[in-house]
Amino acid sequence: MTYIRPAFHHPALPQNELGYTRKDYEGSISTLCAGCGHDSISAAIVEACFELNIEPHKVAKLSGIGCSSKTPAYFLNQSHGFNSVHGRMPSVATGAYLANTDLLYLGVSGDGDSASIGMGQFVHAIRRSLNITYIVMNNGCYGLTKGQDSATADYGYVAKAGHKNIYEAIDLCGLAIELGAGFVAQSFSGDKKQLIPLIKAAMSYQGFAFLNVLSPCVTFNNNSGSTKSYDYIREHNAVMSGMDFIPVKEEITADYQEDTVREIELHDGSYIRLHKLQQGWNPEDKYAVVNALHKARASHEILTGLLYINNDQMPLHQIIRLTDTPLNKLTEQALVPGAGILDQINASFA
Amino acid sequence: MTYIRPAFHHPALPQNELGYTRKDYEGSISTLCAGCGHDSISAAIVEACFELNIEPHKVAKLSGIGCSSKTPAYFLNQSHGFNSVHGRMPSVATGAYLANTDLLYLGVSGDGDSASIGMGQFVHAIRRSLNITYIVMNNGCYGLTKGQDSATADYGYVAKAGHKNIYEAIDLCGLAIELGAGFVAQSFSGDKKQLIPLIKAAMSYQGFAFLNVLSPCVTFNNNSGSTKSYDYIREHNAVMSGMDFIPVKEEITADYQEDTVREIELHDGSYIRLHKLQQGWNPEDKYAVVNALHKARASHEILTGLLYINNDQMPLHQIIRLTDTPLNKLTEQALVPGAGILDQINASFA
Amino acid sequence: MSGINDFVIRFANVNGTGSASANFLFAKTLFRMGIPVSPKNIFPSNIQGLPTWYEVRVCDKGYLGRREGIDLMVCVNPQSLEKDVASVKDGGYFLYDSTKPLHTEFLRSDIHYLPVPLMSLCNENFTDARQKQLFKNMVYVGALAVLLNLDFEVIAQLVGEQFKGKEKLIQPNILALNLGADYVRKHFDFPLSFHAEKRNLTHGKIMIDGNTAAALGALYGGATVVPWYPITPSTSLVDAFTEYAEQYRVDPETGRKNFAVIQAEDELAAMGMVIGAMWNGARAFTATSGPGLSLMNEFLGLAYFAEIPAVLIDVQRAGPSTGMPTRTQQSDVLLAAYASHGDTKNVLLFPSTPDECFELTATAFDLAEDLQTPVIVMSDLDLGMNDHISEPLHWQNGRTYNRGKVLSAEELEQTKGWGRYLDVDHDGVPYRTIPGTHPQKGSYFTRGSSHDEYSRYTEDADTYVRIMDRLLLKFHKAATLVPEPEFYGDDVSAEFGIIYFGTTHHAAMEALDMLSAVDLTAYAMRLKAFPFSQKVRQFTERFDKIYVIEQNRDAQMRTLLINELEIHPERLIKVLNYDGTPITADLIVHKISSDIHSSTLIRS
Amino acid sequence: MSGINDFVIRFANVNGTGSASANFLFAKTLFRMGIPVSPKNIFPSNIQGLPTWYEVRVCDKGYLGRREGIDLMVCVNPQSLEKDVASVKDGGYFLYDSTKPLHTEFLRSDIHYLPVPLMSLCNENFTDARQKQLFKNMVYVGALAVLLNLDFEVIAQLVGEQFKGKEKLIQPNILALNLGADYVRKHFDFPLSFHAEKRNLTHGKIMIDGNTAAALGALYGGATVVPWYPITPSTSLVDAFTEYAEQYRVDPETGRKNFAVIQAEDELAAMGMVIGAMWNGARAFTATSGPGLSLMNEFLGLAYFAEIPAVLIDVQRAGPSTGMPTRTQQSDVLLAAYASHGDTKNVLLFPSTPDECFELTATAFDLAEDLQTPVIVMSDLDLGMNDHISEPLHWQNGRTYNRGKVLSAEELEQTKGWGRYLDVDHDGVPYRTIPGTHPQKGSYFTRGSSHDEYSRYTEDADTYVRIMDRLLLKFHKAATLVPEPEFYGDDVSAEFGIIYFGTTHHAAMEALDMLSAVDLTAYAMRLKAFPFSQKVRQFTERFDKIYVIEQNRDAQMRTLLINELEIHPERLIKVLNYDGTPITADLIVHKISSDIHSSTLIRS
Ligand SMILES: Cc1ncc(C[n+]2csc(CCOP(=O)(O)OP(=O)(O)O)c2C)c(N)n1
Ligand SMILES: Cc1ncc(C[n+]2csc(CCOP(=O)(O)OP(=O)(O)O)c2C)c(N)n1
Ligand code: SF4
Ligand code: SF4
Ligand SMILES: [Mg+2]
Ligand SMILES: [Mg+2]
Repeated sequence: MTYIRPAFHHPALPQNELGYTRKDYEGSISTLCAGCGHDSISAAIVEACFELNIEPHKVAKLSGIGCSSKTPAYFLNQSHGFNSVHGRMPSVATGAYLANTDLLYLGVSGDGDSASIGMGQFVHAIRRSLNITYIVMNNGCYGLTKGQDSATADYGYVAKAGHKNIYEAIDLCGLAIELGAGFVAQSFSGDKKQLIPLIKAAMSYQGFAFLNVLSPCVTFNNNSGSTKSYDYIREHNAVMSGMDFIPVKEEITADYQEDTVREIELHDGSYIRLHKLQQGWNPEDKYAVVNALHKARASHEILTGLLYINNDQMPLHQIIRLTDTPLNKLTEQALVPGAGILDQINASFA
Repeated sequence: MTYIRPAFHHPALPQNELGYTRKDYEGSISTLCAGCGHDSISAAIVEACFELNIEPHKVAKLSGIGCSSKTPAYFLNQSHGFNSVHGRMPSVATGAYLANTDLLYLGVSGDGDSASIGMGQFVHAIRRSLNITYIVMNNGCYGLTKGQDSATADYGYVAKAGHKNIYEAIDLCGLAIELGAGFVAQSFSGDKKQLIPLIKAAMSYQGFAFLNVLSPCVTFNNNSGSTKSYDYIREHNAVMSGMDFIPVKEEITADYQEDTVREIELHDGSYIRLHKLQQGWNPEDKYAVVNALHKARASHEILTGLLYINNDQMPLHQIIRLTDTPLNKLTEQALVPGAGILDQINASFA
Repeated sequence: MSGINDFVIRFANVNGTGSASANFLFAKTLFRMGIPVSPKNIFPSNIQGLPTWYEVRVCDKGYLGRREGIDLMVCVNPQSLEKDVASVKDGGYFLYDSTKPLHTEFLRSDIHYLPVPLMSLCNENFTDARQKQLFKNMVYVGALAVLLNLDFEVIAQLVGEQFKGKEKLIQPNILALNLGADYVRKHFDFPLSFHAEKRNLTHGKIMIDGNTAAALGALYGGATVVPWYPITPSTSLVDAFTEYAEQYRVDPETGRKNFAVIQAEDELAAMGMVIGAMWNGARAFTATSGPGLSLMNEFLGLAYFAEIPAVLIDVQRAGPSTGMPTRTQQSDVLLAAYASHGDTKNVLLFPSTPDECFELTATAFDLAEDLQTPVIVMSDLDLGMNDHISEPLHWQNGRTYNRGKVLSAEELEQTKGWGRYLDVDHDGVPYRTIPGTHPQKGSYFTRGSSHDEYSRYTEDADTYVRIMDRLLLKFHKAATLVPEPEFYGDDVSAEFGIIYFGTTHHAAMEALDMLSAVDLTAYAMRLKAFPFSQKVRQFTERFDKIYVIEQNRDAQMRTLLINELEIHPERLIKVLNYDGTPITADLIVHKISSDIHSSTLIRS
Repeated sequence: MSGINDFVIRFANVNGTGSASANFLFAKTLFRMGIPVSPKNIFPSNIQGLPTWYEVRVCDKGYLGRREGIDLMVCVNPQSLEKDVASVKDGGYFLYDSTKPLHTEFLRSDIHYLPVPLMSLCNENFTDARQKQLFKNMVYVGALAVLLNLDFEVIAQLVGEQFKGKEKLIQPNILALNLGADYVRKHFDFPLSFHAEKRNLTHGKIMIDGNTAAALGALYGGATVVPWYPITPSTSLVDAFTEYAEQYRVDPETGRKNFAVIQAEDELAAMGMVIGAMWNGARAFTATSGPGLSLMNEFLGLAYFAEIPAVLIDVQRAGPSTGMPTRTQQSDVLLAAYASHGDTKNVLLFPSTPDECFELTATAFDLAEDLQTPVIVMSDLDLGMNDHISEPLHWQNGRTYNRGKVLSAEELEQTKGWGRYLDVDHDGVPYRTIPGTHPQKGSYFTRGSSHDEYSRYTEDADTYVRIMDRLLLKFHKAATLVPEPEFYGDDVSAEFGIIYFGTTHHAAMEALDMLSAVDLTAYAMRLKAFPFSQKVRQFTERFDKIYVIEQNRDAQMRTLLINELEIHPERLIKVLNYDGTPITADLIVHKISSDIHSSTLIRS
C-alpha cells in the first residue's frame, strides 16, 4: 500500500509530518451526552494519532457495546471500525490482528464491557500478549443501559439512583499487572496533558498496552456520592509521574533534573520520559507497583500515569512465530501445498 | 430438617461424632485413570467431611465439565450433585446458594473449566464473595479432551505431545487474592496431610474459600518436561507452614513453640493453627503474600499451604442482607403480598 | 380528519430533556377523562440529545393499537423538524416553538400551524435554566389542554399526585400549564375540530407498562432469586421487581430480605443462577432480550435435558444481533422454541396485555415447576416499555403455587426405589427432590450428559432414546397444561381464520372490525402458548385459509404451527410487519384484503 | 451366517490399553486386500479403563454403512463380557482371552467359542509389563488373520509402515501376531466359513477419517487463522490441520508460519476471532460440536447481520446439552440453520464422505466470502472420527479462490459513492473493503446494530426493512451457488422419494438396493446444502410421498424442507434414528416398508 497524500486541505490547518491535519483524524459527530468523559478521550485519541503521524487507514479500531464502545465512530473516520458485540471485542481484535499484523489495533471498551461480560476475553487477550492498545473508558457504571453499577464501581459509593454499592470493585490495572500485561497505565479523561502522551506511548508499545481511563458519566455517575465523578477524581488523583512521549528520532533534551527523570526506550526507538517521579516510583518494578496500587486503594487514592511497563514483553505474533507477510495478503501460491503434495497425502492413506 | 442416624453400619467401622462412617461420605467408583491426582483429592474431601462431622445431605456439590468436574460423582453419594456445563459452575452454585444458605456448597472445577471458559464466572464469584469452597483440581492441561495445554500451564513446559508451551501461565491464587478472595490456599493432591486440614478450614470459612490443588494428570501431563508432574511438584513444593484445623470447641493444646505458631479463629469458632511457619510468613498480610507468590513464580517454586486469609470477609448472603430462612423454604404466606396490596398497586396506576 | 376522541398526536422531543413526564401527563389525563388512549414511546438507543417521539392515539372505540397518520404534531426538536412536518396528515396541525421563526421550507399549505413561543414564555416566567427547559414541556401540555379540550381539574390532580412530597414544585408546573393555555386561548380558535370529550370507558382499568406488570407477576408468583444482566428493553422489568420487592419483601424490623436480586456478569451467568436456584427449590427468573437469549442457549439446553425448571422473560426487540435495541419485534420465537443444539423444545407463553404479563409470568413458575423445564415468557418492547390500558392485575387470595412433583422428607421416607427420571405416572414428568431434604434418601446427581432413570451417566442407546422419548411425552403433556388460546370474531359465518399473538392483539381486534365492515368475515385465534393445544389444532383444521400475523420477517410462528401441527403451508398465509414499529390494523387489513382480492378461493 | 467378505466383527477392549492401533491394523489389512470395509469406533467419554468397542463391517458389495448383528466378537474386556456375549448373532463366534476360564453363565449354546490365552501367551513371550498388555492386541490380530484368512504379507507391510523410524518394534509385533496365528492353527479349524478373500475393490481409494479430510480441505482452501476450543469430536480436526500446516506452511529457513492456530478461551472467543480475521481479509475457520454451536449463537447473528464471512465446522454429536459426547447424531441442523435471535438464516453444507469433507470445507471459504455470511459445514462424529473408504482427495492445480466482492485500492480509486451495503449488482451481495486498503477511500464502520447502505447507524424503519429484505435476496442467491444434491436410484419407475444427507449416505445406498429387491422402487436425493436449490424443490414436487431420513429425534431437516419449500408436511415422512449409533440400512428399510404396508396409497 503506498501512501497517498490527502488533498485539498485548508492551508491554514496545521499539518503533521505526513501532511495530515487534525481533521483527518476526526470522526462523526458524537451522540454522547454533553460533557461525557468519553468524548474527551476520543479527542485525546485524535490528538495522539495526529501527533504520532499515524496513517489513519493503518489503524483498525474495535469495540464492544456501550456508550464507550460507540466512540470509535467519533474518531478516525478514515480507519475501519468494528463495533462488535458486548464484551467480545478482544476476540474480534485477536482475529483481526492475526489476519494482518501490519495495522495498528486500537480496542475501546467500557467497564461493563470489559470487567463483567468481557472479563474472560480481557484476561485472555492479556495472557496472549495481544498487540493492541486497549482503552477502557471507565465510568464505574453502565452508561448506555442507564446507570447500573459496574464491577469497577467502588464499594460504598452512592449511585445517582440513591443506593450504596455493596460489592468490592475490580481494579483493572491491578488485574492486568497480575496477568502479565506489559504496559499498564491509568489516567483521567479530564487530564489531556497526561492522557495524550500515554496514548501515544501505548500505541508505540509492542504487546498488550492497557489504559484504564477514568471517564465520568455525567448523566448517571457524576453525583456527590460518586467515586467516579469529575470532582472526586480530581481530588483523589495521585499522579505518579509527569510524562512525555518522544517519538523515534526526536532529539532528547534534558529539561529535568537527573534524579527525577527516567527514560524508557521502546522497541521502535521512541522514548517515554517520566519526570516529576514520585518518591521511589519505578514502573518497571512489578512488586512495587502492585503494592502501591493496593495501598492507594486502601487510602482511596487514584494513581495515574504510567503504572507499569515491561519492555521485554513479546507480542503475540512473535510468540507464535508468524510470518512477516500479513496473512490476509497471502495468495493461493503461498497457501496451497499443491496437487502433488495432496497425492502424497492421499498415498499415506492408501 | 431433623437429623436421622444412619442405620446398620458395620460395627467395626469408626464413626464420627454424628455416627457416620467414612463409607457414608464416599461416592460411586471413579472412572478416572488409575493414579489420577483428582482421585486423591476426592479421597481427601471424603476424609475432611468425615472429620468435620458434616451431614452429607447438607452438602451440595457442583462442578463444570472435565475429568475434575466428574469427581463429585466419586464422593459424597448422599449429597445432591450437579455436573453443570463447562466453565459455568460458579453461576449455578450462586443460584443454588441463594436459594438455600443452610447448605454447604462445594464447587469442584478444573484449570480448563475455571481458567479458560469459566474465567469470567470465577472472577465474579470471588467478587461477590460467594460462600463456597471452590476447589480447582489443577493439572495444567485439559484431561478429558486429551491433554491440550490449559491457561495454567507454565511457560516453557514441555507437553507430552512434545511441544513447548509458549504462553505465560495464569496464577489462580495470585488472581484470587488480587480479586479479594477471603481464603486462598494451594496444595498438592499427593500431600494428604496438608490437603485435608486445608479442605476442612475452607469448608469452615464463611466466604469465598479458594483451594488450588495441583493434581497431576498421569495420562497427559506427568512426563519429564512437565511442571505439573508428581516429581516436579514434589521437588518444587515450598510449604509455607504446617497446618492443623481445630474444630469448634476442641481444646487448644500448645504443642508448638510460641514464635512459630499462629492461630486464626474462624467465625464459627473453629481454629486454624499454622506451625512451622516460614520466616516472616503472615497469611493475613496481603502484600507480603502477593510478593511471595510473585517471587516464587520467578524462582519456579510452588508455595503450598494457607496462602491468604481475611477473616473480615462478608459472605454474599450477608452483603445482600438475606433473611435467615432459606428462600426455598418460603411459602405463599411469606411471598405473596396479597390481593389487598395488589389493589393498592392497581390504584396507583388508575 | 379525525373526530371527537379519535385522533393521533405525536410529540417530537430531544431525549434527556425531561419531556417524558409531561407527555405522560398528557396521556394520563385522557385516560382519567375516561377515554381510551394508547401512548407509544419511540426513543433512540442513546441517552441524551437525539430525537425521541411520543405518540398518543386517542380512540373512543377502544382500539389501542398504533395507527398511522398524525393529526397533530407537537414539535420541540429542531433536529427532526423536516421529518416531523412531513409526517403530519393532510389537514392536520403542527404545533411548534415559535420563539424562533419557522423557516419557510417547512411550510406546507395543506396543514395548519400552531406557533406557540414555548421558550420565550418560559424565559419570561422562570429564571433557573433547568426549569426553563423542563417547563417548556408543561407549556405545550397547557396549550394542548385548551386545543383538545382536556379537563384542567384532572391535570391539576395528576400534577398533585406526581409531586407528592415535593409540593413546592406543583405551583410552577401549574403556572407553566397556564402559560400555554392562556396563549392558545388568546391566539387560536379552540378547541380543534378533533378533541377530547369525557367518557366512562376506562373506568376500573389501569394504565401500566407490561414490564411492571410482569415484575408484579413474578413477585406474586413467588420469585425470590432474580439474577439478571441489564439490556434494553428488559431492564425496567427487573427494576420494577426490585422496587416492589424492597417494599413488600423486606422485614420492616430487621431490614432482611426475602429475595435476592443479583446483577450477574452476563446473561450466561444469569441463566446459570436461575437454574441453580430452581434446582435447589427456590423460584427464580431472569429477564433479557435477543442477545441475551442467544447467550443462554447452552444453559437452556441443560435445563431442558436435565429437567430443571427455569423461568425466562424475553422482552423482544428488533434483531438480528444488536439490531435496533429500542424498536419492537417478535423475532425470537423460533430460537426460544427450539433453543440450543440437539433436539430441544421449550414452553413459551405469549402475553398480549399488561394483565396477561402479570398472569402469565406468575403462571410461568407453576408451569416450569410442574413440567420441570424452562418456560419462556415472550414479551416485547412495545408491550414491556409502553403504557397500556389494561384490566387491573388480579390475584386471588388463597391461590397456591403448583410446585410440581417434589418429594418431601416424609414422602421420601415412604418411597422405595425412587429414581430421579422414572416416569412413575406415565405422563412424562418424573419426581424430583430438593437438596437437603432427607439424610439418606433422594440424593441424585444432576447432569447435562446422558443419564438413565436413576440419573446415572449412560451411553446406552436404548436408555438414551427412552429418556428423549419421554421428554417428547412431557412436551405433549405441556400442550394440555398451557393457557388456551382466545377466540374473537364471527364464529359462525367466518370465511377465513386469523392467528396472531402478543402485542398484535389491539391491531388485530381493530382489523377484524375493519374487515367485517367490508364484508370480510374472519374468526381469529390469539395464541397464548407453545406447544399448541388441541383447541389450536382444531382451529387450524377448520379453515382452508388462515392468516398468521407476526412482527418478524421470517414468519416464525407460522413455522412452529406448520412444524408442530403438520399443516399444509399453503393454508397459512403470512401477514408480516417487521420494521420495528408496532403493527397497525391498516397494515393487517391491507395485506389480508389484497391477498383475498388477488386470489379467488376463500373457502373451498 | 454371513459369507465371504461379508461379515461384521467387533472388538471389545478397555480404553487406554492401546487396542486402537491393533484394531486399525486389522481393518486396514482388509482394505489393502482390496475389500470394502468400514470400521466404527464406539468409545466412552472417558480416558482410561472403560469399555470401548471397534466394529468392522466387511462387505464385498461395498455397503459401508453400519450393520446390526455381530458375526465375530473379539472380547478382551471382562467388564463388558455379559453384554458382548449377548450381542453375538446366533451361530456366530466369540473369541476371548482364555487365560482365565470363562464363567459358565457366559456360555451360549448357539454360538461358537474361540478361546485364545492372550495374556498367558504374552506373559510367556514378553517381559515388560506395558508390552505384555500392548501385544495382547497383536496376538488377537494374528489369531484373526488365520481365522479370517487375512494376507500376512499385507499385515507385515502395514506393521513396517506403522513403525517406520522405530524399527526395533517391528520384530516383537510380528512375534505377537505369530503367537496368535500359531495358536489358532494348532487349536481351531480355519478359516471360518465367513472370511476374507482378496479383491480389487478398493483400488485407488483411500481410508481416512472425515476430520483429517476436512482439515486438509481447510488447508487447501486457504485457511490461515484457526482459533478453536477443544471439544469431542471436533478436536482431531484442528489437530490434523495443525499437523499438516506445520509441515506445509512453515518457512523451512526461518521457521516462520503462514498460519496461526490459537487455542481460544472458549467457543465464543473462537468464533469472535474467526469473524475478526475474515473481516480483515484472511480466511479463518473454527471447528466445534453442539455445545460450542450454542455458545456461538450471538456471534453468528452478528456475522449474518453485519455480513462478515465466517466458516464453522460443526462435528455433531448426540445432544442435547452435554448429551453423549462420543456418540453421533445430526441434531444441530435446525439451530445451525436459524442460529441466533432475530430473523437469521445461515448457509449449511452437508458432507457425506471424507472426500466431500475436503471439498465442501474448501468450498465453504469460497461461499462465505462470495456471500459474505457464515457458512457451517455440518459433519458428525461418525464421519469425522471414523475411518472411511473414500475417493482420494482432489485438488486441481491452478484452482483459485473466490474471494467475493472485495474492492482493491485501484478499484476504490475508480469507485464513486461506494457504500458497504449498497446492492449495486441487485443480487443481494454488496461490495466490501479490507482495512488498510486505501488511505482515503473504503473505510466504514462495521456494526451489529441496524445500519443503512453506508453502514451508518439507523433506526429508520424503511432502511431497516430494506437491509433485511436484501439479506433474504442474498439467501436466495445462496441457493443458486451452493452444491447441488446428488440423485440415486431409479429415476423412471420410482414410486416414492427418499431424502437424506450426511453420513446416512452409505446406509441409504444399501437400503435403496434392499428396497428394490422387494419391489419398492425409490428415487433418492442426497442433500448437500441449505438453502435448497431449484433441483431440490423439483424433487420434492415430483413425489407425493417422500421419506426424509435423519439422525435426530425431531426431524429437523424435514422442518427446514417444509418451512423453506412450503411442502405439505404429510408428504414428508420421518425416518429417524437418534440413539447415537450410526444409522443402518435395516432400520431405513424397516421403517419405510412398514409405513408403506400400513398405508395404501403410494402414488395418487
Ligand atoms: C449480550 C448483551 N447484553 C446486554 C447488552 C446491553 N448493554 C448495552 S451497553 C451495556 C453496558 C455498557 O456499559 P459499559 O461497557 O461500562 O459502557 P458505558 O455505556 O458505561 O460507556 C449493556 C449491558 C447488550 N448490548 N448485549
Ligand atoms: C462448551 C464446551 N466446550 C468444550 C467442551 C469440551 N470439554 C470437556 S472437558 C474440557 C476441558 C477440561 O479441562 P479441565 O477443566 O482442566 O479438566 P481436567 O479434565 O483437566 O480435569 C473441555 C474443553 C465442553 N464440554 N463444553
Ligand atoms: S450516559 Fe454517561 S457514559 Fe453514556 S454518553 Fe451519557 S454521560 Fe457518557
Ligand atoms: S486424563 Fe488425566 S485428568 Fe483425566 S482422569 Fe486421566 S489422569 Fe486424570
Ligand atoms: Mg461504563
Ligand atoms: Mg485440567
